[in-house]
Amino acid sequence: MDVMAIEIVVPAVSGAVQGCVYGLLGLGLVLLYKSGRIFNFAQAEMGAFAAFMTAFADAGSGILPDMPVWAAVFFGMITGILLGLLVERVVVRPLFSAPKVTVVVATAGVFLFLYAIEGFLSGPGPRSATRIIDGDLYTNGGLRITNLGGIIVLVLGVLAVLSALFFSRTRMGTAIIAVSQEPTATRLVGISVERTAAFTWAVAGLLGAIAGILLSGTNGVIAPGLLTGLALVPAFTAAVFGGITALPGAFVGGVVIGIIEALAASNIPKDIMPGSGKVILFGALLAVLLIRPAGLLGKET
Amino acid sequence: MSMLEVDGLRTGYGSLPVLQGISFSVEEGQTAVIFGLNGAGKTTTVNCLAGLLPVWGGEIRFDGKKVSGKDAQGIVKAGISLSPEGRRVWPGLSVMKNLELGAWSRKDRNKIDETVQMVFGYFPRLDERKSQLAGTLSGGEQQMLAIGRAIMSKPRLLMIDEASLGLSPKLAQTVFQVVSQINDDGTTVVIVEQNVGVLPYADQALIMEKGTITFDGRGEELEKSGELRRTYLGDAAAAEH
Amino acid sequence: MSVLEVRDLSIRFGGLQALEGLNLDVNEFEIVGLIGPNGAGKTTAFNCITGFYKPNGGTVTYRGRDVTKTPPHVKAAMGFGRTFQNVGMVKSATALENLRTAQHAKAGYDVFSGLIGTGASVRAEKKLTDKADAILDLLDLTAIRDKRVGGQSYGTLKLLELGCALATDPDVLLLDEPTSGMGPDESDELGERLLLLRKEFGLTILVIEHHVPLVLRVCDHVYVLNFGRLLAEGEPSFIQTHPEVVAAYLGGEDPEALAATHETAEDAELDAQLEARVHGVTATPAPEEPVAEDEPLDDDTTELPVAPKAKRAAPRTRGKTAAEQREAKAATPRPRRTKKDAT
Amino acid sequence: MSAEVYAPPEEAAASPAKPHRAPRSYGPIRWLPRILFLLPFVYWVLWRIPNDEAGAPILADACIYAIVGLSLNILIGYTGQLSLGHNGFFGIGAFAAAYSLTVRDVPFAATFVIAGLCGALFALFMGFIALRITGLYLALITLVFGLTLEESLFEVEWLTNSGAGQPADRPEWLFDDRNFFYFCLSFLLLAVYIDWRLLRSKTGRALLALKENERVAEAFGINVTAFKLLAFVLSGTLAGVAGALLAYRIGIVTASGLGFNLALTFVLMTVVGGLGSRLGVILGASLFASLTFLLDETWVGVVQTFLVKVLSFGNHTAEINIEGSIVGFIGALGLLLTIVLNPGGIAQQIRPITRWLSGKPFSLHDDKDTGPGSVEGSSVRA
Repeated sequence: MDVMAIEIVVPAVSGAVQGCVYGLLGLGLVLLYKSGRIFNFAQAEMGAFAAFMTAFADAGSGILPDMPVWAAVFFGMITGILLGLLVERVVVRPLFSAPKVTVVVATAGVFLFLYAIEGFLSGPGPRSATRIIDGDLYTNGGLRITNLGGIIVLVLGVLAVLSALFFSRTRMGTAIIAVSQEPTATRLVGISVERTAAFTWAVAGLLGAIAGILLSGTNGVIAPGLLTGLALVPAFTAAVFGGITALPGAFVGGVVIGIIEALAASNIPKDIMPGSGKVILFGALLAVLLIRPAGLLGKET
Repeated sequence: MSMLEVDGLRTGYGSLPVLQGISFSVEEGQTAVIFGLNGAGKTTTVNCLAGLLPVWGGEIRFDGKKVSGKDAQGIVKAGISLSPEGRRVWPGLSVMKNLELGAWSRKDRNKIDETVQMVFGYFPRLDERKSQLAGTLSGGEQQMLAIGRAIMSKPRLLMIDEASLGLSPKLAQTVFQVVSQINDDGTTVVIVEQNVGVLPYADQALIMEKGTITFDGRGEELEKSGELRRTYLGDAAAAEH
Repeated sequence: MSVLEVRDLSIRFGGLQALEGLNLDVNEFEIVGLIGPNGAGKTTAFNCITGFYKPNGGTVTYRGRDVTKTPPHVKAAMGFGRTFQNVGMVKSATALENLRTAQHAKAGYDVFSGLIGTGASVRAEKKLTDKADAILDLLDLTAIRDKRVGGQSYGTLKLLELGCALATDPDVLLLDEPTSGMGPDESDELGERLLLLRKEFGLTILVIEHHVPLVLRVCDHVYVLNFGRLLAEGEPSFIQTHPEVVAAYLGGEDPEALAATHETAEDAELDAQLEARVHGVTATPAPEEPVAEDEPLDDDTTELPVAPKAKRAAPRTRGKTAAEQREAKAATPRPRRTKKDAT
Repeated sequence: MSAEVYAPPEEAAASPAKPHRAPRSYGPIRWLPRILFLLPFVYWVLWRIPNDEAGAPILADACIYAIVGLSLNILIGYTGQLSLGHNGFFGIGAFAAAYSLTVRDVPFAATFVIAGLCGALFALFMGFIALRITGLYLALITLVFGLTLEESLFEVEWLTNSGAGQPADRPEWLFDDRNFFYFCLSFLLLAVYIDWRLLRSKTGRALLALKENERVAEAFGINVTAFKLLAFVLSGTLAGVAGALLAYRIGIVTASGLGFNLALTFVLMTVVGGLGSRLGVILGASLFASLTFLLDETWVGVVQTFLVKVLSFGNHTAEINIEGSIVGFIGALGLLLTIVLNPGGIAQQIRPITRWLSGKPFSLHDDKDTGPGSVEGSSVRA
């Protein structure tokens, strides 16, 4: 491979795979925004919590038995769902009539809470995360796609399509959109606003868990706050980029953001502009919000 | 026994009382109209009947059974439906989805389709626009959709809040006529209105002022009373006399 | 002299022509009424005149100056005082604080001397409080001086809002439905107040009002809007008998038929009975409906006019006029009711 | 809570024109029990703790945090603009002060001006963005702004002494931690004065009006754009100055510790203290600054035993990390409890006492005049 390809193609491909994780986290963010106009700042940390549980179950620490990998992953996903339900019941529901900004501060509180709990459970340093699968799918010179990377792309694609279908085809999906648009009218036709919200948060918890387990897997290690630091902002940017209410938009936005970030980080030297990936993300987010607030695929303004 | 009996109903927002023990009843098959100026407590009354506001005191009976204390879901199941003030259709959903969600409390798919056809019978305009997003409809069409959605749960008592708000007089008349038709087809109707044009369709008329009912009588009685028209409806023509 | 001159004002929202070619003149010391059915474009006209909307065409001239594109806060400082349809005040603040806030433009000190706390700024603050107290006194609202505005009844709020508009030291006062939420007696009282205020403060007033008797009594000139167009204008007595105006208000009813409804002695008797009934029930007045705390103050929601499209879309009224139908209904009671009467 | 914003105790005490609810007056004597009540606190905070070697730096931290809290309160509590990027303004102030002092040899006093100006400049930039982007999106963009600064500007070599951290040495007369605390306290008093003047002048009223309804504010003749920007500038200046104080407090400025968690801690202490309430915010900030100090060994021991015995999750290293997480845990718990159950924060809890201190009779019940909506109408929910 020539130099050009190594400088462009290699980071672009790895960026795209990384972007799929952003998209996966972004899916949960879009879901919660679409259903309740909520930005969930704890989304990444909810995933991280599930990833911790997976790692604990995998290694068999504390009261948890040593489980096989698939069981550990399943256990992590269940934790994610329960966590979503808990957050909805304890934090979001009491704030139903509060301004959305208050709810956002509360989700930031949930982040800090989970961060502290993870600190209690794991100690300050990083610990190894569960890798679902090892080995490479494709290697060619500097270019390398792992099996895990392949799974991430596949899972994101399937979930993006499934969730889009859920909103356009099912009664529950329609009801969730209805709640977000006119809660009063939704109550009046006999839909339980509480039940739809609980359902949404359960799904968001599951999506977060899947993203957390996969991302910590590619990362190899997991530590409190690590996932939030790594992926929350890119995931938000991806969600906004794709149009905050468009589910496939999170997919496209995630991949685009992943590639941009990887290219910037690998091509702009650190001594010229440190944190160039973050700066470009900030610029991109600002530009999208100022120029086209509905995002690339979004319809609403 | 009346179909709807409201007995000493008290309610309000937060800790501020609005309704101070109002009582009235509506007979089965009739059309009752609640008039009153802005802030008189009309919307509060129907919102409370629909289970959106808590009952502080008094009782609401529907078909002789107590329904006060039920939430909105329970009220819909009991057979009372409200088309709320400001229409509140779901702007991002199609007309068809709006109607289908209106039938959330019912399960039988075929019967729901039948009701959809019935709504389209009342409002042919909605049939033409059934795949359009509700937010792109005109004000009148949204009002039709809101009423249509309220019928979708097959209520025995239909309440409509501000049926004519923001509509042209002609369009308001059309809406009133369809409501009268719905009434003729066997549904009891309660309308909250500020428009005099609804009077010809009213069997019973109520006037509210400051959280109390100040008039309860037949529609014709109210119509003949020029004094009431002048005071409450700001009727320019009647003011001369 | 013409204080406010509106020429050929037009504005569109998406596909809706909310105002079309509106012409309007308000002369010095006049009270001018703006009436029309819901959705006629009255509040939209207000928003264009006070600078909240940028009109697509036409001009607004204030004392010879073109102010079409002047932003609202500058207009407020120039002497435009206004109220909103759904009460425009800082609801979490007390009545006194609202009245002080409203004097912002005429506070008499700049931001930095306020922050430093110079003697001049402290003295200026004292003056603001005195003026606020004077206004509270004038409107008989001293009792709620230190109470949160949000918990007050709608009628009180509308009155206090008028006070806030006065506190901005206006030259022209634009009032959007000042009597909504008030009973008939309070409305009459407000009419007297408006006449008094005009005299005392030398105000020119433009008022949107639904309570037609008030308009007829206090206004010098009335403009009638319908579907974003001027339907009629003139003196109240002229407007009152204008057939098109009556038709616009009463849904196409024949004014003659209306006038004929209570000519007989029987009706007069019925009136008396009804009135007795009304007074019997109203003996114990109840609090008025409060304004929901979180209710948006956006006053355009109800004012967005119906698209012309909607008019076409609606199925036409069946052949009869409403009055005919009414007669028919009275003559032959509806079938179901007969059934029930029999049982 | 909001009632405090509008009728602060100072005003209530000073204004005689309230005949309808004036308490029975005992003349100047009624102040005596109040002063006696306050004296121990004053003695404790101004003399006892500063003379303790470990106590003085924590009190200095409390002052610094309190200034940031007041700065955030101007934006969130008065103007209704949610900023999750205050670590950015704070950090830029810290770096600006350290850089100008150490590299550029700027006089000590002038570094505070530079820090304030830098904070104001960055805040102004954010303010222009806030004119176009509002609500949730503003919260998001400020958050990203803070994170971006942490990873980019705070890593720039010339500013950060090649990543080793920019030193910031106090002048000799401030070497003593006690003196430095009094130094910080004077800045806090200045900030309190500005905040007090703000609310008592037309500026504060303009901010509160535009927070609740921009159209009403405009109808009152308030230039919404200008006052929104002013709020950002004011807030940025205070945060920048507080950053400079922190630089001198620690002696060296590094990017670590100026990140996401700090931004959230700032918001958290302000909300827990009670948005819109000056005293509440100061108490909330002080609480967070001294949390590690307050939670001594026994506390940690109890929690540790509980976690080890009952949960023993992830205890494979037999070393559960309590100290590192306890502040975050209590802070997060406090925030969640405040938002969900007690939106008025600390300020609301101590209201009976503050009311009494302001000269009114003692009563556990809230002032009736604040109306039924005083909680619902509070700044957190408004």
